Amino acid sequence: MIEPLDNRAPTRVFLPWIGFWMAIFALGAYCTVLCLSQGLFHTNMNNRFGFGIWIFLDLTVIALGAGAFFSAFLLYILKKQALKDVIGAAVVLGFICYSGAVVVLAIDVGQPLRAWFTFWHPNAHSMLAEVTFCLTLYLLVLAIEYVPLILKNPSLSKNVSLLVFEGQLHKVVVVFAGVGAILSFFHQGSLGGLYGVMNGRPFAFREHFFIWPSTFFLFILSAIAAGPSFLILINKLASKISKKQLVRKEAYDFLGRISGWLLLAYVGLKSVDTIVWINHTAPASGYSASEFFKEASFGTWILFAEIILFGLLPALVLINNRLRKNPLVMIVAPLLVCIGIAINRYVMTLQSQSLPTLPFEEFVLYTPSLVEIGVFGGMLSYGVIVFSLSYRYLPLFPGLQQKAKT
Amino acid sequence: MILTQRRTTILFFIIGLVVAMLAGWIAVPAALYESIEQPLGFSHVVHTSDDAGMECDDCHHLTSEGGFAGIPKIAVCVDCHEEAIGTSVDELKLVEEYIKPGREIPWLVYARQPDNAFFPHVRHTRLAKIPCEQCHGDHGQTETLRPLKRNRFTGYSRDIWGNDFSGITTSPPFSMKMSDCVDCHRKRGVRDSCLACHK
Amino acid sequence: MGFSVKRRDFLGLVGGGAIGAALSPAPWKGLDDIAIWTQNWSWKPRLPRGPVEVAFTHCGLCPAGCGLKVRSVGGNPVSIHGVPGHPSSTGFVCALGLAGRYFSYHPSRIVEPTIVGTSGQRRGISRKAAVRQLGDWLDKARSGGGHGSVAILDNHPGRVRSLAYRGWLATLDGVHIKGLREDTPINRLRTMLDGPAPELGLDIARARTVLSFGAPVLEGLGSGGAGAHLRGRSDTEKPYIVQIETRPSRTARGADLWLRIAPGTETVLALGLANILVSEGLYDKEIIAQQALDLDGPGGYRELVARFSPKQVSRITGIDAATIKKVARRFASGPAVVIPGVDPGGGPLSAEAQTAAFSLSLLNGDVGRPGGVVARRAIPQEGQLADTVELADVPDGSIRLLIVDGAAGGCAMPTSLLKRKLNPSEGRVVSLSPFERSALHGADLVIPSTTPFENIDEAGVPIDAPVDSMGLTVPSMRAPDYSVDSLSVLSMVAKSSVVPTITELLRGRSDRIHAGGRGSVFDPSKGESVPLTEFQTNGDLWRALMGGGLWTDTSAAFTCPPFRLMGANAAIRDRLPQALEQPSTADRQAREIVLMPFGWRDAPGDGPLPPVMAKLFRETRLRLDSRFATICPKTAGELGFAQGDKASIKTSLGSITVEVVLDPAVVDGVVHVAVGPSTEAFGDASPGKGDQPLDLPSCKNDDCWRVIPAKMLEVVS
Amino acid sequence: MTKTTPKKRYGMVIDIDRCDGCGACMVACSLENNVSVVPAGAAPHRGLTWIRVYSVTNKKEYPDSDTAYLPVSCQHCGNETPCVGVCPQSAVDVDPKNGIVSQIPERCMGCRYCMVACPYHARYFNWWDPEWPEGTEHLLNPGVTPRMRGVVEKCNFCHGRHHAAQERAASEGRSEIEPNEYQTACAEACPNGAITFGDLADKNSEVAKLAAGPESFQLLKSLGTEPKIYYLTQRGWVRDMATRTPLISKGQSHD
Repeated sequence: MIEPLDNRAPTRVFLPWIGFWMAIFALGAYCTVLCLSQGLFHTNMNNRFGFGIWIFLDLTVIALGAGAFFSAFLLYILKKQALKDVIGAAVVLGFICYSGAVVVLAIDVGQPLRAWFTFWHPNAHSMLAEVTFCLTLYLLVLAIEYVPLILKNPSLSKNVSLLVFEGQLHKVVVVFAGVGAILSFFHQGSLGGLYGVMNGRPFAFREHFFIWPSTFFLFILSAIAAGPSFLILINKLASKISKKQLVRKEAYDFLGRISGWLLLAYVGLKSVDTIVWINHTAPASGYSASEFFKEASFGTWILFAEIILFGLLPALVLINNRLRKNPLVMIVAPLLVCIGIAINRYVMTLQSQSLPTLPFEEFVLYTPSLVEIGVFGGMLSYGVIVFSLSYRYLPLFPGLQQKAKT
Repeated sequence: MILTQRRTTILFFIIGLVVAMLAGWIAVPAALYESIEQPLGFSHVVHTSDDAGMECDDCHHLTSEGGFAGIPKIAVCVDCHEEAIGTSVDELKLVEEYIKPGREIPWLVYARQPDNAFFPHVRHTRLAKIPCEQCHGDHGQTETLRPLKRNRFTGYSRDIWGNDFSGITTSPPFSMKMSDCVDCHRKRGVRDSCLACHK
Repeated sequence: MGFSVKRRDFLGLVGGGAIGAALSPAPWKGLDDIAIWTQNWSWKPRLPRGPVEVAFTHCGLCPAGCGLKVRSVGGNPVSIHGVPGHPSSTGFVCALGLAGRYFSYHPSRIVEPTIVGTSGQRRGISRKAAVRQLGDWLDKARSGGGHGSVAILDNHPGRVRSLAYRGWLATLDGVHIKGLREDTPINRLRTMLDGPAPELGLDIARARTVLSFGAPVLEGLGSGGAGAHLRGRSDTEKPYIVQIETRPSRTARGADLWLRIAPGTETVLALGLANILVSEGLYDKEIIAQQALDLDGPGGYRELVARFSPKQVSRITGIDAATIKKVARRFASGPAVVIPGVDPGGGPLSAEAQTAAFSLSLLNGDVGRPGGVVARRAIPQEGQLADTVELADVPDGSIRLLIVDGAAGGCAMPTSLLKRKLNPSEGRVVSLSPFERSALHGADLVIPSTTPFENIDEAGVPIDAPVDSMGLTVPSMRAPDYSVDSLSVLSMVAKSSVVPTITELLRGRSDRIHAGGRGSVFDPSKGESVPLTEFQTNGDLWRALMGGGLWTDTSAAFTCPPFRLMGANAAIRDRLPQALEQPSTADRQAREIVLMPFGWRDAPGDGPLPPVMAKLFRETRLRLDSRFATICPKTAGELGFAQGDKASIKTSLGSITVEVVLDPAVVDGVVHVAVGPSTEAFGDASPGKGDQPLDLPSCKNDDCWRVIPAKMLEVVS
Repeated sequence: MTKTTPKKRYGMVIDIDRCDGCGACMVACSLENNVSVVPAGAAPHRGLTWIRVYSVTNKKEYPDSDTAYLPVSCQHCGNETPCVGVCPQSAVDVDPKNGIVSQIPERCMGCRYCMVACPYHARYFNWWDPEWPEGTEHLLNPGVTPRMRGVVEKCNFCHGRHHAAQERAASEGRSEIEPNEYQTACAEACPNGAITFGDLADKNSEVAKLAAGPESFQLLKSLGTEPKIYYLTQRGWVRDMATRTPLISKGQSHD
């Protein structure tokens, strides 16, 4: 029997918490079964909205889950030891985000039983094929990175052979960190490329550098900017709920600083990209950018919100050493960063479909169905459950472990 | 002690390996395919013998639109078998159960492709001059009709996958999967799009 | 330590198993088979297999009778195509015709006779019991009433089947009622001729001008695709089409001139045009002088039309005087065809509007000249036939037993109109129909009949055919056992008389045509016609017809007999001047609107539609069905409605709920609602499914229900 | 097989001024290609219509009011075909011999990326298990396989007819089909003769002549996708609405 770590919440507290999320998860599972057994008519997607809330969710969690590969890269390759405290949580979060995204993707496609065709008959030109390959391989990497964590569970580590295995794994973790970084780099980019390559969608289409559209690079940059912020948020949230100091201040500070500078770089490049898009890319395709923001539901306000309010503002806050000392700022600013990235993914996914390309087609709005929201909730609860279990049974936070031992 | 332990482990490993391979090579194929008898016995040899003197395309011919008519309708059988020729069980069954009530014989087709495949026989036999035997084997020289082996799961005939369960066929009759079509097309320098063979 | 060893061994077993499995084809084959299963799972329909057979026939869905090439597999038609070069349809098939084969498997098909019990519930009975019941009612009707107590409503009159009906009815002193069709108005012209008149047709193809009062000229009126070919014709001699309609119909859009007329003012416009023809002396003076019986004198036509000055007419119709003059002069410049149209859903024009319209043809000397109204030579008929009348002319409450032939007529009729003709206490309706929708309108007994692709019949002679013709609807699929031909039903109940079978009747007509020796026969497989004289025996002709051939007659000269420009009917004559008493278009009261039902040419009122027609109604809104009301933004604004609002349209008989669709091209003060089955419930005949605007009008005039006073109210949810 | 056969480029010219919006093309197409019907109450934009007729009005009042009908199907883009590159598992390809853009439902996993990428909204997804009322499966066109739920489908220029024509030609010993042997169902069904189908690469064909004419234009030409469907109109407002011209000249970066 696997025992929880010594200083975790008692079962009478843990059970209702996990029970609540299990209930939501069950609801999500029911919605999943509906979609898989009867078809996607249970969603509110239609021929104009081939990508709905799920794709938005996938893109967002994958961007936020970028904390995993980026922290591993910083820690193991660039030897930024400040991240030692968060690497465990980062790996778990990454695993949750990626595995959740893969599962939702499987529900989202009409014929999941044939999804393996992508590996067997791939179209090398397709960004989605690239995404699928990298995503699957990186999920494998994450799983391998997750295993040592599991094996560190006290009851499991009693088993000598497993402990040896764990030690072996640990030696090659640098290799995995490197491989993971490359894979992630590509699939984050490909997710951006997904939109940027659509030469038939002037709203999404972007100028290319070599074979990659600008969104390829913007997505990478925004993901590695948002990942650390998301790590801050989740760790703070976990601290709040468990009422324990899980991560040292230096780690938060480092994450905040790196998030801020990367975000600043992103906002700068995004602004350049937007200006080029408005003045060159879109008009060259026959569309004036003003048409894109004609409707109130996707007005210019959304552009302002994405770049300034949820981009420039938190970036400037996070690069300020004094402001980062403020605990409230260290919650609000990362939150703004995460929302900003979510808005970016939302706009790319939904606004580009709302806008008709045919001049005589109408502007269409999309609201997700209850089933779609149910699956969304299921994915969220899956994350909470896995993270809670990992926190309860695995030494995610080495800092905390030390304290408990002393 | 350690040596013994390793040896038992290797033993278990080999047991697992062998059992799984036996299952994968023998048990699964046996379980996956069901064997269905043809409704009636039929000898191609008798029909193409000098006595009967029939040619292949007396029964298996092309239609006016160029399509392959496939297995003949009962009307073709009636031409000779209006009354029973001989006293074999199958002969009587043919006359009593099918010819007299005018019912079609529900023959099972070994080479039936799924609905989504378009295979123009005429292009292959007339333009590419590929002999029937290349795909169908020596079916025309058989004395009896073997049972149809049908995949319980997909409903496909075993002939599509080929007799070799590994899926590798090197000599005729070739299996008739898409990859087999593609291989042959490549060999002959025919490069086509998906729609050339899919409908 | 023992625990540890076991675990290792187990891991070894699992590892070996995994490697062994991976080295066998089973898992890969499994993966493959799972994918293949998704491509062929059992609930995906299997394609029909077998050799394709090609046959030719004619379409029996509407009077156009288009030539069809039918490709079948195993006795089921798998595709339908037009026949290029066909004399009347020239390769055209409409959407309904293409999909018509789906009628046989229509979800609303009736599979057993049903009767309304004493409790009002409909229940199934055996065919034997149904026939016995019909026999009882027949005896009762005959003993209780006199002439016309037994009647047959024939939605497809003019076939040999209709002659059999009339022959049977003659033995019962019954009447044959012609269902509403697009060629109904031409009978009005026949009543205006003094003396016996032959069958008449319109020579649209050679006309210089077509003056259409709301007829679907470009939407498939007459012989299949004729209207379409008018549009497609690039020669300068193609007719100039003037469409007089309230609605931006496809014909109105495509016409050379669209006169958007105020609702119900067609009589005024027609007499206004006559006013200009007469006052400017543009009419055919020679013919009028010789043949017109009522031009001059007190109460004469000249006096009548003098009152319809362009100014007056413009005030009432909403069409400016200059345009009216322009149209009149164009009309008089050559042979012209006037079509006082029957809208498939909106019904016919009033009798006086038809009379006024046809008076223009007579004034222009178009009756009997190419490009105008032409006569068809008749094939001799045999035997005693009962009268054939229009429903409007049947006295109220006179019918005790009405048998409805469920053939598709192409036009819808208000239920209330039919009901009024029945004897209030003893009137029974027996419907011989394949479908629930068309049968359920008040039928006491329903006996399922065949669909048009299952039975042999005569294809119609379209309104615009200048000559007579005969083509057969050769069955392209087997009729199910529960269905029965209408003549077989009659023969089962007939006691004293012998009802011939439909094949005998058709063969008889074929033989008479052969005996006549005129005309030519089109061979659809070759795409060419040969003279009838090349057919040695009557059997040769019959075989050609059964092979989908079409016999067409030769045309014959026809001299217009004397005629009355105002018709022979005194009541109609008296109503003509009253047309001027209508209020001007400017006087319309706010909140008062008129409902004008209309029908799509290939999706008419009563019958069901094949589900594939959902492409036009449900999956796109290329066409709107009865769930939508089209209204101009100005009127909608006055009434407080915006695009997409729900509204209740209320008349004295009831209300329907619709969604408002704004269209600036619609005339002010009118709301247009399509008539037809609800396309959200293809095939479903349960109450509330397919609300019919045609159930709303209170028919003041039996013959016209196209303008219905109504109110448009907000729907309180 | 002959390898020197000239490449064909099948395409269409649709005369908008001849289209009166009867919808026969939509019904004919659905029947030809076994396109199923979505259930009652289906939300808008969920239907399956390989060719869809849009009705567009100039929003003016009588007598200036005018309506144009634009049948839009897959445009069989000849350049930078937006859907082909995006498909992750090669379920979409362009036939190098004739330029027809295909969609293979059995290969498709239903990710719908191609639908998002298509600027002509000409691709349709099977949100439901296609249902055929009992008995009507006997009426399906044997030349086209019905789709299953969860896959994308679209116009393929009635490829079943291309197959049939090829089969007929082969039975006469020909490896190539004659131009008059192959026509799409929509072109055949159009009562007004608004749709002309043929080989654009054959300069003498009717379709090539019409496409080269001064009244022809392509939808969203500015995107550079080179559709093989051309439209004709003499009505200025229709042309102005249906075409877009690049607002600036295209830069080098578009490759």
